[in-house]
This record gives sequence, structure tokens and C-alpha cells, in this order.
Amino acid sequence: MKPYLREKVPSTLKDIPDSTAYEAGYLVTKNAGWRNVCPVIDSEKCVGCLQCYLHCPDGVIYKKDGKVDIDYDFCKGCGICKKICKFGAIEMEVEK
Amino acid sequence: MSINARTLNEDEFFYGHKACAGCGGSLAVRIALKVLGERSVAVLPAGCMSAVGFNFPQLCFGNNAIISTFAGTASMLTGIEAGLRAQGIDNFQAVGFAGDGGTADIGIQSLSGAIDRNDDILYICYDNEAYMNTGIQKSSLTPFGAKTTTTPAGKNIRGNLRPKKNMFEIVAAHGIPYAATASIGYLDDFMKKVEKASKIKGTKYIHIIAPCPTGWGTATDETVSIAKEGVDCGLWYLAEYENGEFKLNHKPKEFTDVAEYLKKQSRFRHLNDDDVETIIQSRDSKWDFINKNFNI
Amino acid sequence: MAKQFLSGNEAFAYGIRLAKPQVISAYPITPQTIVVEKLSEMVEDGSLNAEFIHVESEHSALSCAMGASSVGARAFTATSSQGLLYMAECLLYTSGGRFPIVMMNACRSTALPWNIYGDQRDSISQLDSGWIQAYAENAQEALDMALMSYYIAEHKDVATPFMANLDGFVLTHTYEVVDVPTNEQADAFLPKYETDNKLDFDAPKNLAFTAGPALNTEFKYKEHIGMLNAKKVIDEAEQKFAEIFGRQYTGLVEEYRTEDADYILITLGSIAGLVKETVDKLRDQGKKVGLLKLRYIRPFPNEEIANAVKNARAVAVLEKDISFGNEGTVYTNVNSALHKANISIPASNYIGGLGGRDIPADEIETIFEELEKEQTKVQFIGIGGDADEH
Amino acid sequence: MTEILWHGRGGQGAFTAAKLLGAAYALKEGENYALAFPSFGPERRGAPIRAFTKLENKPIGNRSEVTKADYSIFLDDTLFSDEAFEEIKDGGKILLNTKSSIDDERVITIDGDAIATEILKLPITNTIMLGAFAAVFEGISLENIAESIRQYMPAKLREKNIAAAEAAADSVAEEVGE
Repeated sequence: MKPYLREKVPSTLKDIPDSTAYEAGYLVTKNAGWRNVCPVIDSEKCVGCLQCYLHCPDGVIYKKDGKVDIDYDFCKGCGICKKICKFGAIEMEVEK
Repeated sequence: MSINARTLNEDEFFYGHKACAGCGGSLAVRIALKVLGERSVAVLPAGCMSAVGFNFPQLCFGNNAIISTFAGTASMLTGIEAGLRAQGIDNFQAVGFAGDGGTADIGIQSLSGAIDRNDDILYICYDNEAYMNTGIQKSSLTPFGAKTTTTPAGKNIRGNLRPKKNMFEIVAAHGIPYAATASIGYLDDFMKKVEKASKIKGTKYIHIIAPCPTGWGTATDETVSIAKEGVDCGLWYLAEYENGEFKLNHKPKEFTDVAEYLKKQSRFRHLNDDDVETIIQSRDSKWDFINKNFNI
Repeated sequence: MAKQFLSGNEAFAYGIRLAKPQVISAYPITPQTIVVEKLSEMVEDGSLNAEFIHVESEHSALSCAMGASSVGARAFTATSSQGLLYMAECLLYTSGGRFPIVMMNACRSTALPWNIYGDQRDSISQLDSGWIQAYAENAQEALDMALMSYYIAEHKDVATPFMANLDGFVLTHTYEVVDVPTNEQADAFLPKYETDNKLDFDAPKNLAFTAGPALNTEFKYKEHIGMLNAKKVIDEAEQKFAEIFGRQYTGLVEEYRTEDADYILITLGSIAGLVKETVDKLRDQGKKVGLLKLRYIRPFPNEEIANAVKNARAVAVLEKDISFGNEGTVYTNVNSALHKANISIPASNYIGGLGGRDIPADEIETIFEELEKEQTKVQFIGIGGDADEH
Repeated sequence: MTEILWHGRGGQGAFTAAKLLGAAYALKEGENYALAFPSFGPERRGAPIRAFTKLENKPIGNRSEVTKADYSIFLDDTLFSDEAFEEIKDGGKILLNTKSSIDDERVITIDGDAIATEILKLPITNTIMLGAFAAVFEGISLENIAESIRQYMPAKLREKNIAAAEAAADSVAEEVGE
């Protein structure tokens, strides 16, 4: 479970709630555009220690098949994951 | 089984937020909520974490969460806890996440009130050592020497002239059931403390250092390592207060170089050798106090 | 129902007990203190089952009440004067969040100079805070207002906080006979608080969020509509109240002998009682005078005022506040109502009762006498001969 | 309307008496109304204070302090002076707790302290003066006063104070009767 992208973007008087209360975890925009550099996981080198997952401020690294993968929609490319990885399994590549 | 990266709740409760890349505060909030889980109600005052997490219709908290007034984190927690209890709802954790200004300056009155009443709440101060949301102004938790936009470093004054307020011991002086210090450089320690706090009845306070790359002048990938270094060089410490006693959780065998730690941050780049010496001396006197008064 | 001899503060506390708030945040300030003392006694003796929270400031009193309201609990707090101003940030926060909290304000002067006595500069300075503002004339109205306030504030079409104003000392500390309804009657009147505007473990919510320029106006518009909706809900509440309790209130205003009146004094709060007596006395002398009592000033009774005074020759507004550099704020609002209704009659403004100064009966008579001269003016009553004319 | 002005010192219970009187009148049979209030402000023990009771058979709108009273009641004769006569209406009466006798038809004296010492074992004369008032004012009976005391005084004080009020009423009835 995590907040996820919704299709409907409330944008009119009718759409919005009467009070400042709305469904939790309602995302309408991605953060992908924030990146200059992009972490790429070398699954050969990854041992699944999960330190990158633990230390990601955006929580975009998730467990997958005993190793990890990245939700690039929300990764901002800070590079903490690369720095924390003792196994050299993450490289930062220039965003194309 | 102790809590760690493997055993941690896989759900994400703080996601899609607009914090700066490499934000330490958001890491602290994210990890705490993963420990506390879906039965937590988060209160965040005006400040970075609320500003980046609650921009309708982009709402980034997966659990119940609310923004409080800047001064009112603790009192809103009080009301939430009482309001749920009054309706017969239990098995929840009201948790606050306030920055250093929201905690040690404008929010200290309501925090003190809540501790005094021993309300059953968890208050987490994510300390990035200045008012970062408004663009890096000095708070009472800004350390000696740091340059901020209101403590400029020039010929006459070299940054902040006052030491960091000792919130941990101020909170402990209330006789609070549980207080702890933490650092995002030591997340295992932080997770253990959050988990422990959540099982204690009454008021709990955790003070976690959470570097801000923007305000500290560090690279975005250095947030965690600089936080770790802050502990390793002895300028911050990992400790707990419980049952009227202080306990040190982590004693570095040998401190790493303070000057090295400072040099990596542009907010300290103007400091001269005398300033560094002043900082080292204040560290040493703090550790004399810790060695004398804390259970080690 | 049982007759009791109670002060305004006590009567209000009895009304709140009947409304069964679940969380009460309390901080003392003269002349409000007796309300929270009384409620604490009720919690102690078991006649009120509420979480009673000793907060450390008024700011926290309302912040705590908002926390309780944000999880769907019925919340109450009370304040006065400096306390109201200290919580000003939270006032706007509460209304913006649509938290239907009820707060009693013991109307009191504001510093400087320091003064603990009654005037209405505190509440009227917060007229734009988005709270419903009602003013009680006597202890009975105060008790009934306490009970009705939750009905109005919590109504889904309203969802707006309610500030019940009692004049400091002259109402809060004055004892009079009051009919206290039974719990059964109160339960038949006041429904349980139901709302979607709350944190919820079954369907988690994010509350009190930010809305930027693109949608902020829409939220504020809805808030405005909520306040306007209070008009019909006040009527609805009063009808139901009358059916159960046998006391009929009259909505946003109370007209007293205005029907054929040439000269009408418009005022609010506890002074209305004295004005009624004065009207009776002058009517006995053949003078066609009347009183228009504003029971609510938010929402503002624009149409009701226009309707009440449309056949009058002149009106005056008597109020216990002053907007420095302009005039009394109620007067400003009344003039706007007259203008919108194309009523062009002289309207004068009398500022009185500041810092608790007594407004004696002869001053009221003087106002009516001066009204006959049909001049428009703004003046401080009883200030003595050395004040410049402005 | 009957207007009563009470004089006492902070701690003597003048306002309690004003309130008990209002309750006694307003809660008795029939269409009766009362207002009772102290001179407002922070109350300090020992400082002279005033309290007011207004009695009427219709709702009372005038909340102003009483400046000319039908009855002015002094719990303590150190507060009494010639100025007291300025504060009563024509035909108004002063009820004074004193051991002295005052030769003025407008003044009714009672040795309230003696009754207090004997019955209450405390120098508190508020319910005593209330009892005295019931003896001189036709609109209220001693039973109305007793009922008010039962309803609004703490349980352990009730019977003693009712007894004190009764003793005071007897004492005044004698004096007025003379």
C-alpha cells in the first residue's frame, strides 16, 4: 500500500470537498521531472541488503524478487541510494 | 525480532511529496510512519514536511494526517488523542512531526503542556537546524557558527553566536516517560526508538537530526553520510531518557575529525581555527557531562 | 425542566452539559473562568462524561479542540478578551477547516489600558474570522444558545464554528432565574454529530491541507456559503427548539415594538433588556420607539434589518466597540444593509459601555430624544464636555 | 421593583446573601424575577464590596448597579456612615449589623454578631442579615429564605444558617414590633 497516481484531478467547485478533508494519499503529479541523474540498479551486483530501500527519502525503492527496483515516476535522483550501497550495485546515469 | 530494513513494514505512508531531493526530514518522517503503520495519525505543523506533503489535490500521506498551526503541534495531538479515546477508539498512535523551529521555538509551550499532562502522544522533532521552509533562518537549534540568512557570516559576525538549545534535556526535565535522540545516519537506532516509544503510555519525545542539503550546503547524496558523521565526530549523540535516567546508546571509540565534518558544509565554511576549537571544546564539555551523568 | 437561579456563565455551562461535548479544553480568564470551573465540577461529579483538558494557553485550547473535532468528536472551549486574541490564528484555522466547534466568549475589553470588564471589542475585532457570532441578552438565552449552537454549527450545510458571546460580568456574573431543560429533552433536540470531515481509520484522510491560487477561492466561497446557510438552519433549530422546550426565538434579530416605530435603536447583547424597558416607558409617554436586537452578527442580518427599519424615520446603533479612525463596526455593517436596501434615513452611532462603563437608563432615553432630531452622527456616550466634535 | 444594596467585606458573604435572596424570591410560587450580582472585579479578602439584588414580578432588563436602594444592608458596621442615607430611596430602610443603637427611624439595627457567635460559631453574618431582611420585607418569607439556603448552600452549612436566619428574623421582629 502506498499513495498512488489518480486519474481524476479535482479542479472545479464541484470536485473539491466542502472542508479541507480529502482521501489520503491522493497523487496527481509525478516527480520524475526533478531528476538530472538517475539511479540504475545492477541486479548482478545487488545482494538485496535493502539499505538503499531503507534510506531513500522518497521511498521509491521497493523490494522485488529478493532484490530491489525503483519507481522512476517519483525518484528525484538524489543519489543517496548509490552512496549507501556497499556493493557498487547502483550507478547514477545522466538523465536523457 | 528487532526492527530493520528486512522486517520493516513495506507500505509507504509518505510518498510523492515535493521535498527537495535528498531531504533528511522526509526520510525521518517516512521511516517513523513505516514503523508506526496505518493506525498512526500524523500531525505536522506549518513547515517543510507539511508544505511538501499536503498540496491539494496532491496529498502525500497514506495514513490519516493533518496540518496543525505552527505553534500547535502538541495541542492538536492532545485533542486528537482525547477525541478518539472519547469515542471509544483505541489502538492508534497520535504522532507529531515538527521541525526545530516548530519544536524548540514557537511550539515549545504546547509541547511542554502536553508533556506536563502526560498525554499519550509521540512527538518527533526532525531537526535540520534552521527554519528551512522559509529559506534557512536561524532557530534556537541552529548550532554555533552556522551561517543562515539571518545569521550571515561577515567580517563583524561569523554566523550564529549561540549554541544549540538542549531540547532533549529540557524535555527530560519534565519527567517525561520516554525521550530519545536519534539521527537519520543511524536509522536502525531510530527505528528501534520509534517502536519502543509507540509501546509506552504517556508522552514520548524523539529528537532526530535530519540534515537539509539545501540549508547545510551539502550534496543531495550526502544527507545520510553527513548525519552519520555528526554522530561519529561527537557533535551529536544517541541517547535515551527513561525512568528518570539518561542512557547513552552509542559511544564512538574515537571521535572523527570535527573540522572535516564542518568543512563539508557550506554553512560552516567561513569558520576559522579558533571557531573550530570553540566547537571542539563545547563538544568535549558535553561529553564530560554525558560520561558523568548518563548510563553508558 | 427545572427553575434554577444561575449566573450567565453557569447557565451556559448547564447548556453545554446538555449538549454532551466529548472534549473540553479549558484555560481560565476573567470573566469566563466560571464556565470551565463549572464544567470541571460536572466532570468530577459524573454528570458530564467528557475529556477535560487543562491546556496551557488559549492558542492550545482551540488547537486542542480542533484536534478533537478533526477526529469527529464534539468539542467545546471558552475564552475572553486577550485570550480570544491570543487564539486568533486558530479562529481562522477552525473556520477554514470547517470544524464546528462551539466556544463561549465572555465579552471583555482589550488592553491597553488593561481592563477586565465587559465591552465587545474582543469579539467584534474577530468578526471576519469565519465564526458564527451570536450575542445573548440574558442567562436563559445563553443556556438555550449553548444547546442550539451545536445544532447550527454541526449541520452539514453549515459546518462552521460558533462563538456564543455573553457580556462580561453584567451577564456572565449576574444571577437570574433560568429554566434548565432535562437531558431527555436535550437528547430529543440535538442529533449526534456526524461528519465526513474527520480522520478515519477505515478511509484515511489528509486534513487541513494547502490549496494554492488555483482552488483557494473555491474553498473560501464554500465557507461563505456555509455561513450563509446558517440563516435557514438557525430558523430550523429554533422551530425544533420551540416544539420541545416551548421557548420561541426569532432568528438573527429580535424586533421589539418596531412595527410602527418611528425611531429604532439597534443594539446587541445584554443592554437590550434595558432598551426594552426604556422603549416601554417611552411608549407609555406616546413616543413611537422600538428596539431591534441583533442576535447574530455573523451571518449578518442584512434583510432582517432592512425589513425592520424600512418605515422608521431614523435609527441609531448602540455598540460597545469602536473601529478606530472610522466608527463602530456594527454601525458600518448596518449602514451597508440600509444602503443595499435603498433605505436612506438618518443613522447615528453611539459608542458606549467601553471597559465596562455602565450605560444607564437615562442615556438610552437621551439617544431616543436625539434620534428625533434626525441627525446622523457618531459619538461616544457619556464622555463629558471636553471631547472634540468629530 | 425592589432594589437591595448589600455592603460587606470580601469574605463575609455579602454576594452570597444577595444571591440567596434573589433565588428565594425568583423560585417561590408565582411569576417572580430577580437579578443578583456583585460589584464586579477581582474580589480581595477584606476589601469593602457591594452586591445587589433586584426583585420584580416581571423580567428585569436593567442590569445597572443599584444607586438608590429600597433596602441597604450592612453586614459590618465599620462600613456604615452618613453617606449610607444617600444610597436609599425616600422611604428606604437601612438594615445594620451593630451592637450600637441608632436613633433614626430609617435604620433597623440587629446584633448579628451575637447571633453568629451563638449559632454559627463564626463571625459570618450574611444569612443572619438575610433572615433580618425577611422580617422587614413582606415579599418574602422566612421559609422562602430557608428553601434557598437548602438549594444553594453546601449541605453541612444549611441547618445552622437556617437557624441563624430564623433567630435574626425573631430579633428584628421584636425591634420592629416595639
